[in-house]
Parts: sequence; C-alpha cells; structure tokens
Amino acid sequence: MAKSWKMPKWFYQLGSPRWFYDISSRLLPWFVIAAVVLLTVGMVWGLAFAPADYQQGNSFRIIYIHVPAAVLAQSCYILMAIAGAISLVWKMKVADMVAKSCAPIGATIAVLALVTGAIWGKPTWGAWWVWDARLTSMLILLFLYIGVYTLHTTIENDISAGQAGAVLSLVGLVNIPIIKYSVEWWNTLHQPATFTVLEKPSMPAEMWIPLAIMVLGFYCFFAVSLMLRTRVEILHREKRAGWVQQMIEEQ
Amino acid sequence: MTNKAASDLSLSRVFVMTLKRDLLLAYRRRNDLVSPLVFFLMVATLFPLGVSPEPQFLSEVAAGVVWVAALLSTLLSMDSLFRSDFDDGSLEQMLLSPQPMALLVVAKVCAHWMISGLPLTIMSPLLAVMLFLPSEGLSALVLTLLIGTPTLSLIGAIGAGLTVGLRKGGVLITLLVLPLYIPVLIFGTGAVQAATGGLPIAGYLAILGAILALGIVLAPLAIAAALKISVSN
Amino acid sequence: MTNKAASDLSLSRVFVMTLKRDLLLAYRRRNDLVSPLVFFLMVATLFPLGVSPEPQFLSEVAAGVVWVAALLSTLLSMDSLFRSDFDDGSLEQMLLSPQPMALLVVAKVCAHWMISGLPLTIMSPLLAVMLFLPSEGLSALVLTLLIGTPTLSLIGAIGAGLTVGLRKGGVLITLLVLPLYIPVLIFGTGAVQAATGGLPIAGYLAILGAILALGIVLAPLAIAAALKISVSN
Amino acid sequence: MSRPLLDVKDLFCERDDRVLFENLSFSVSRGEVLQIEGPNGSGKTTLLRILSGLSKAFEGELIWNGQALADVRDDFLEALLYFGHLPGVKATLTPEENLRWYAALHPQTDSITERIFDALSNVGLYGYEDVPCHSLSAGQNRRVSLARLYLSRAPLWILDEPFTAIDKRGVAAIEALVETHSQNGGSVILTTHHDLAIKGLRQVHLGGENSTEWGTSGGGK
Amino acid sequence: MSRPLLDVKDLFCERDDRVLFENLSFSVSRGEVLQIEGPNGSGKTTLLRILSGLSKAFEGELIWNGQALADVRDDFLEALLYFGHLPGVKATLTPEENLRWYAALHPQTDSITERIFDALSNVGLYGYEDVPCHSLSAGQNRRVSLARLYLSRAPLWILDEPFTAIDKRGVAAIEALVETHSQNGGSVILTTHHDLAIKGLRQVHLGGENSTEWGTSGGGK
Ligand code: HEM
Ligand SMILES: Nc1ncnc2c1ncn2[C@@H]1O[C@H](COP(=O)(O)OP(=O)(O)OP(=O)(O)O)[C@@H](O)[C@H]1O
Ligand SMILES: Nc1ncnc2c1ncn2[C@@H]1O[C@H](COP(=O)(O)OP(=O)(O)OP(=O)(O)O)[C@@H](O)[C@H]1O
Ligand SMILES: [Mg+2]
Ligand SMILES: [Mg+2]
Repeated sequence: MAKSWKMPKWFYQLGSPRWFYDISSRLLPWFVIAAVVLLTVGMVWGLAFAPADYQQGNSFRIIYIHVPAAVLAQSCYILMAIAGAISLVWKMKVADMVAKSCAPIGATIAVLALVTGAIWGKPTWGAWWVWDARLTSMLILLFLYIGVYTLHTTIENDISAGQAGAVLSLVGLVNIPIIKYSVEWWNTLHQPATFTVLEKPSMPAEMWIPLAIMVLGFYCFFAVSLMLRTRVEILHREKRAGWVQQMIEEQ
Repeated sequence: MTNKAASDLSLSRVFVMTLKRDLLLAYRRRNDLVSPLVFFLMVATLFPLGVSPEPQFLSEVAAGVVWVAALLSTLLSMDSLFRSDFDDGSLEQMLLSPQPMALLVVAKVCAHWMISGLPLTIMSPLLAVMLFLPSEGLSALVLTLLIGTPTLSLIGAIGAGLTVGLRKGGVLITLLVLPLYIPVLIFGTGAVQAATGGLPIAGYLAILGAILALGIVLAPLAIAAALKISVSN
Repeated sequence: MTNKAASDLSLSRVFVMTLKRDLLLAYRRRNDLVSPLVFFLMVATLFPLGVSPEPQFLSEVAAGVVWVAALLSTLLSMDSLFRSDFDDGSLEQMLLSPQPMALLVVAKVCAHWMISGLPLTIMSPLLAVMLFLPSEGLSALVLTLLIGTPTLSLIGAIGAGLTVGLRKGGVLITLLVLPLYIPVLIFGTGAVQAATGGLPIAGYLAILGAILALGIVLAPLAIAAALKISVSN
Repeated sequence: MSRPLLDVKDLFCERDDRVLFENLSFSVSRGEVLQIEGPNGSGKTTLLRILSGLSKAFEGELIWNGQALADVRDDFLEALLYFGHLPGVKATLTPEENLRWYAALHPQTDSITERIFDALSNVGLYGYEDVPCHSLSAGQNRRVSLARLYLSRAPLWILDEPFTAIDKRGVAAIEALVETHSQNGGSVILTTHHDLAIKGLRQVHLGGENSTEWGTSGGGK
Repeated sequence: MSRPLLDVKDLFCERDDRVLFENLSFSVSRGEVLQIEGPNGSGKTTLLRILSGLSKAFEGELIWNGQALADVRDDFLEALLYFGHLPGVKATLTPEENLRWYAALHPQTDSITERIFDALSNVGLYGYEDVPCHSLSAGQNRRVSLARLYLSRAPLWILDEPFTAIDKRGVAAIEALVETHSQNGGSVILTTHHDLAIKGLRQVHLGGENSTEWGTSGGGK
C-alpha cells in the first residue's frame, strides 16, 4: 500500500460516521418513497400493460426483474470496490462500512438475477442452466460477493476484515469487464449462442420504458437497503461514541 | 559503487536468497516435490475411472481434464505458501525487514511456481498421452500451461495472503481464488481445443500472456497488502 | 449402578462431548461449514467450463463428476482433521487421557462427516440438476453418497493420522488416501449409471455398505494406532 | 505404602547419536516433588515424554506401583496429569469450553461446572471465561492450561516448564499449588529454569558434555 | 544528540472493549534500556507490536527521530531489530541456514559467514549448526532466534520475552549483551517476567484493573 495521501479536511468529515448517519436519516424517507412508487408503477406497467413479446409471449415479462437485477448486481460490485479502495487508502470508516454492507446486498441481487434468468431460461432455452458466458461470469460475481462477505465475517478485527475485503473486491474488479465482453470472446471459443439477448434496440418503447422505470426503482431500493445496513453497522461499531450514547439515551 | 547500485545489488541478493530458501525448504520435505504432481496424475486417473475409459471419449475431454487437474493441484498447494511463515513468525520478520515486501513475495511465488507449475507443465505431455489427446493439441497444451500456471500461482497467492491469518484458510482460499481462475481455464482449454481443430491459437496465447502480465504487475502489490493486513490482525 | 454401567456412561459422555466440541469448533469458524460445499459446487462448475457445456454430454458424465467432486472435497478437508489438535497439543492430551483413543477418534470422524459428507449429500441433487443428470439416477446418487461419504471420511482419517506428525502432510495425504478411495468411487458411480440405465442397484449398495461396515470396524483402530505413531515420533 | 509410585531404572536415551542420559535411575514416591534439572538441550523434555509414555525411544525399565508400566498403562493414565510444552488449548474455544472438554476426558463424578469456574478464577481468568482463547495473551493462554492443575485429582503430575510466560505472582501461586499437592500425598515431576522454593524438593540433574552450554564469550559482539 | 530516538505520546489502545492503556507517554533515548512491565494480559505484547508497526489498532502518536513514524517507516525498519513471541525459525532448516536468510534480509557488507558462526557459538549452539531445528530442544530453538541479537547492528532492539525457555546461564549472557548494546549507544525495549540486573534500567508499568491478577485463593484445591 502506498503512503496515504493527505486530503482536505472536509473529505474526512464527509466520511465521518456521524455525518453519514445524519444525512442518511434525512435522505431515507425520500428514497423509500421513490423506490415504492417506481417499483409499483414499473411492475404494474410491465406486467399488465406492456405488450406481450411476439416470440416468447408472456414469459418475457420476467425481464422486468431480471435485467434490473443483473445491472444492479454489477453496479453494486463496482460501488463496493470503490468504497473498499477509499477505505484502504484514506482509512475512511464510512467507506469501509459501506463496502461491508454492499457484499450481502449484492450477493442477494446476484442470486435474484441468476434465479430469474434460470426461470426464464426454462421456457426459452428449454433448460434451467446453460454454460454461457453471461451466466458463468455472473456466477463468478456471486462467488466474489460471497468471498468478500466471508472475509468480512471471518476476520474478527473489523479493520483488518475491511481491508482484506477491499483487496479482494479490487482484485475481483477484473470480472466486471469480463461480464460485459466475454459474450464475444466466449462465442469464438465455444459454439455460438443459439439465442442472442442483445438485439435490444428493436424493443418497442412500451416495453423498454417500464424497464427503465424498474431499473431506477431497483437503484432506489438498493440505496435504501444500503443505508439501512450501513446505519446498523455504524451504530454497532460506534456504540461507545458520545453521539450514539446520547441518541440511545434520548430514545 | 554508487549508493543506488549497491542497493540494487542487495535487492537482487535478497530475491535470490529468498528464492533459494524456499526451494531448499521444499527440497527438505521432498514429498512435496512429488505430491502436486502425483495429485495431478491422480485427478487425471480418477476421471477415466469415475466417468468413462473409452479412448474416443477421453480424447475429446483430455485438454479440459488436464487443465482442471493442473488448476486444482495448484490450488491445493497454495494454502501452504505463507502458512508456515505465518505460524513461525518468519512473516513478521519479512514485514519488519527493510526490504520491499513485494519483492520478497515475488521470490516466494516464483519458488512456488518452480515446484508446482513448472514440473506440472513438464509432466503434462505424459498425461496428454494417457488421455489420448490428439497430437496436434500437445504443443498448445504445454504452451498454455507454461503461460497459465504462473498466473495461477500469482492469483492463488493473493488468496493465500488474505486467508493466512485465519485459523483455517485452506478451504476459504478456494472460494476466493477459484472464481479468478476461471478465465485462465477457459482460455487455456480454448487454445488446446482450437489447436486440435486446426485453428490458430495466437489469440488465446496473447490473452493468456496479457493476463500474466497484468498479474505480474498487480498481484505482488495485492499480495503484500494482503499479508500486511493478515499479520496486523 | 455397577462399575461397568458407570464406565459405559462415561464412555458415551466422552463420545458426545468430543463430537460436540468438534462441531462447536467447526461452527466457530462458520466459513468452514460452508466451504467444502462451495468447493464441491466449484469443481462441478469448472468441469463444464473446462470441458464442454453441452447438456447431452454433461448428462452422461454427471454422476462421475459429482462423485469425483465429492471425493476431492472430502480429501481437501481431511488434512485439517487432526492437524490443529496436533499443533496445539490436544492430541497429546487425548492420548494421555484414560479414554480409549479409538472412541475419541470415531467421535472426531463423525463430526467431520457431519460437516462435510452429510451436507454434501444433501446438496448433491442441486448439482445433479446443474449437470443434467437424468432423473432416474438422482436417488441412486443421493443414496450412494450417503453410504459412501462416511467411508471416505474414515479412510481419509487414517491418512490424516499417519501424516499429521510430518511438518507438512497436506499433499502427502492425497497420495496415501486416494488409492483407497478408488473402489468407493467405482461402485458409487457404477450404481448411478446402473440406475440411469434402469438396472437394479441393490448389489452396488450392498458392496458400498459392506465397505462402510468394514471401515467402521477397522478404521478407528488404524487411526488410533496411526496417531500414536505420529505423536511419539 | 513405602513402595515408590514410579521407579525408573537404568534409563538410556540417545538422539541423533548424542547420548542424552545413561544409567539414569531415580524414583518418585507419594508426597515427593522432583525437579529434573539441566541446561537447554540436556534432555529434560525427552525424559518427561518417556515417563508419560508419549515417547518410546529409550532403553531401560519404568515401573509403576511395582509393575512394568507398559502392563498397567490404563491405571497409569488414570493417575496421570501431563502438562507439556504445548498447552493443548483450542484458540477458537473459550477457556470454559476448553476445560469442559478436558474434564470430560478425565471424568469425575461431582459438580464439574462449579469446579471449572473455581479453577479459572484461581488462575486469574475470572471475567475471561467467555473470551475466545486467541484473544488472550501468551500468559493467559498458558493459564487456561494451568487451570487443569486445579481441576485434576490425579496423584502424579508431570509438568514441563509450567512457569513459561507466567508473571511473578502466578509463579508463586503455582509453586504453592505444587506444594499443597505434595502435602496431600501427590507426586510431582517438573522441569523449570526458575529457582524453586519448595520444601523437600529433590533434584535430578541432567546434562553432561552433550548439553548446550552458553558460550563464555557471551556479551561480546 | 539529546533528542529521544523514539517518542511515544498519548497512546491509547483497547481490545474487545477493554482499555489496555490510555494516555501512555514515554520516550527512549540512545543508550537506554526500557522494560515494559506488568502482569499477564496487561498489554505488553500489544504495545511492542504497536511500536514496531505490526499492529495499527491504536490511537496516539509515534515519533521516530523527531518525525512521525509512519512517514519515515523505511528508516525505522533499517534501525529496528524485533524479537517477538514467535521465534521465526524454520524447523526444517539448520540454525546456520536460518540465520543466513535472516542476514540477507538485513544486509551488511562484511564477512557474514564468519559472523553467523560466531553468533551461533555465542548462544551455545556450536556443534549444532547443521542439525535441523526440529531436532533441537525448546530452548535451543529460542537460542537460534536469539543469535540474531549477536548479528544485528540495528540501534533499536524490541524484545518480547527474550528469556522464555532459556536456562540460567543463557539469561545472564543475554542480559550482559543487552547491557553492552546500551553502553554502545543502542536502545532496548523489552518485556520479561524475570528480574533484571541491568544498570540504569527504566521501567514502564502497564496494567491497571484490567490486567489478569492471580487469584488470592491460589494453592487451595
Ligand atoms: C441464470 C441465467 C441468466 C443470467 C445469469 C443472466 C445474466 C444477465 C446479465 C448479467 C445481464 C446484464 C447485462 C448488462 O449488464 O447490460 C443480463 C441481461 C439480459 N438478460 Fe439475462 N441472464 C440469464 C438468463 C437470461 C434469459 C434466459 C434471457 C431470455 C431469454 C435473458 C435475457 C436478458 C436480456 C434481454 C437482457 C438485457 C440485455 C441487455 O440489457 O444487455 N437472460 N442477463
Ligand atoms: N487478538 C486479540 N484480540 C483481542 N484481544 C486481544 C488480542 N490479543 C490480546 N488481546 C487482549 O489484550 C490484552 C493484552 O494482551 P497482550 O498479549 O498484550 O498481554 P501481555 O502483557 O503481553 O501478556 P503476557 O504477559 O501474558 O504476554 C489481553 O487481555 C488480551 O485479552
Ligand atoms: N525430535 C528430535 N529428534 C532428534 N533429536 C532431538 C529431537 N528433539 C530433541 N532432540 C535432541 O535432544 C536433546 C534434548 O532435547 P530436550 O527437548 O529433551 O531438551 P530439554 O532439556 O527439554 O531442553 P530445554 O531446556 O531447551 O527445553 C537436544 O539436544 C536435541 O537436540
Ligand atoms: Mg524442554
Ligand atoms: Mg506477551
């Protein structure tokens, strides 16, 4: 690790647990509302009103869960790696806690993407699981999440656990471009995919607008659960700090 | 002699001494010299036993089986890379010496490769013959193993560094490292399959080489960081 | 209470306490509870990656791959069975206690199976589905694993006992144990293949059961003897 | 009974062609404390491992209560408490859990939980019962293992450097415990590099020319 | 130079919610020997690991030669010899091989082979250079590690219980060595449960209510 670079003071204040706790208290309600509204609208629109696919009929509607989950799983990983890097370099406590909170959430979302994909695969490919690039690299992503999570829970010392998790998530960052591009690599390696999922521009607007809404909704929902988890983590780690004690007394 | 030259000299000396020490340690417990190889052989033996002994069938799967065996045997030997140094305090001494940790780590990984990946690569033609690999694929197999196994050692060492402080990292390391091994496996077997099919393999080798280059540059830093974290825990 | 009854009581108490202790130790490092499973999953994942992802092909080899994966994951976790007890002196204490060593050893192997073989067996249907095992073979797979994995643990423990005194037994153990695993592997996969082919599997199960019975009777004595030798070394 | 508890006759042991001891004979009776004494590498640990039966690399006779030790091994093990170089403490278990398993190995009829807590507070680990041992200091870990002395009812104690890593008050307490044990009719064989202030202490000296003597040039660089 | 070599200001450390030390300040100058003193579990090892930079679980300032230690870590490591709980000795290597690698980690220009042999004979391992360390006794193994003290030219020594498992003559020799080192202008920070007879020894006492105190009921069963 390089020597820690000195940053302006506000940068550190930004990362103070107390600041995060306060700001997240104010932001949380808005994100909850946004998540509920977006998810409901997107869900109703997507499931009830969007036209059925001419090839796949109604089974395609699972796209409204599958794609947001798949996209979010990757974003969450990137966030986890960035937060980890920040906590490694600048020893910022909040970044560490955010990274720690990302792992289980990301793992859950990755599982969701995998499961919805598998459910979708049954009617379209005739199999729950196929060894295709997307699927495999997604599975790797899940394993990476599990690995980071296991490091966080196995190492008793919180600081070391955070650093170890950060190193692994940074190393695993290599997987993200693999998820994106290995489709092509893989096709050249093994038999070409019989079914290409990427011909999206042909998708009519009535289909993709609800999809976009669902993606946004998923992001809001993610923000909510991330804040909740991080807040619990803050309370746990800072339990003896003055302001936490004070808050507990007030309640 | 300038100061700079003197310190370069001492760096290369430390590298050589550490490499030598690890090779000597491996030589003293000679069984380890043989065993990754034997494990490699055994996985390749189990496979026909457990699945099917037909030559036709085997020749199709040979490349994959050899690669999977190489990967598993590297993985298996990985946990011991830093464990004994951690247990007896040598790792502390390394961290508290004025030498750059990344250098010491590279020497150790190098030694590890020389007693696992390298002999494995040398042995692979034997396995290929046992599994009826078509002869066109042979050189591709050896080449990909030669470029691929150092990468496996480097990646594995990151996992080993992260888990060495835990009371039992042996299995956790698998969880951390195996996902990262998958790309190497895919390109390695891909190249051999291409070669058996008469296709060019330069592209695969280039990618494997790129991964190795990336590994050589980045892994030592990650390993050194991981070890510092593990010891300070 | 007669003296005999009292001593029986104390024996069963020692057994239960040792079993509990080992389960507790495993629980404390929770990741170990999960990891043999994850390894099992990963080997089964690597295989299609490295070899071929075609459902038709996979369904043929599924039984063999699941069995080989189970075998390797048991093997991997075997080394740690006595190692930590040896390193911290608990093994000396066991040998110097008035309790029969074979009994303590059975308790430890039992605990090992409960955290490796048993969950593995429970997970195997999932793997079978991932590898497209024909559904007729499913129950045979689960049954053979249920009878086979305790045998694997028992045999593995003999190897672990013999090598625990060596400074690094991790890989040597493979050498000692793998040959003994082969019959189990052959009958296990044989049974599944028979079941998929619509043939009766009672014969295979009987043989596996017989091997297990033999193992339960003989292995504890062998393990206890091996440990005594390792410690006095 | 005037017959010695343990009788050692004509013991001979060599390791790697270095003779550690030859014609070594001594005996331990009830109520006696015997210190095996000698510089580093003189064979103290080797001797204790031979006496306990862990090591078989010797020639000579070991007699337990008048019978060859190998023939009455079960009786001997019932009567033995062995405290070796390695503490036998599991790092992920708490002190209480460690002792509980140890107690199960050496079954006793009366209320064991109470006695475990007593033993732990005797070695100064009151308040640490529930801390996993890897979070204890070097000395505290040794103390977990020493708590076995307070639990045990075995008449023969074999202790290999029990004072390692223990602070001064701890050393005094263990010394007192050893003395009490011998006054109650127990026997103790121990090694240590500390000076012992135990009444009636007997010593066996090991280490002739083969032992490691500190260089006389020590102190110079 | 009158500036202290190592200056420790307002150190605070807690583990598992137990405060080990608070507002701990002291400094070590050239030629000084400082003993960190306290009962088992009082935080001596923790403190030494913090000073050496192995552990970062603390708050407070460490100042090396007038600069923050973290900024001049390389200089600090050049000047440090750390002897921890773990000996750092490889069991399958011989004493000589062990020291040779250690010497490579701390490069020196002059004839190293000779100095290694001198160091080994100084710790009484003459004749054992070629025996693999797993065939050495507990004390001999510690001596292999202690031989580093004779090899080193680092001005600051941090020694965590260097006398563990060492016999009496060995302890005296190491004490003499420490004294010589300080007379030559070196500094030593050490912990031990032995009484030290070193001139001008300074002590820092650790351990308030949190330390493990041996139970007063010790000796009763
Ligand atoms: C377990 C199985 C599956 C996994 C792991 C999986 C994984 C993914 C991933 C990672 C993405 C995100 C791509 C991105 O980042 O833009 C994605 C997108 C998508 N998936 Fe799947 N998928 C699975 C099965 C399926 C199936 C069966 C279908 C339909 C037949 C499908 C259709 C799509 C579509 C239409 C997209 C959007 C394409 C895009 O935005 O790039 N997926 N999937
Ligand atoms: N890894 C750890 N995690 C949590 N607490 C720890 C850890 N290591 C030590 N401690 C606690 O810190 C305290 C001080 O431990 P330390 O090893 O520094 O003591 P010490 O003074 O060196 O004792 P000793 O004389 O026994 O060596 C102990 O009470 C111990 O419980
Ligand atoms: N496993 C072994 N193989 C061969 N020789 C050994 C072995 N263990 C010890 N020795 C030799 O036996 C001699 C005595 O060792 P032992 O451990 O009994 O000494 P000790 O008196 O306990 O010393 P210490 O005071 O250092 O604990 C030593 O010289 C050592 O070299
Ligand atoms: Mg000894
Ligand atoms: Mg200490």
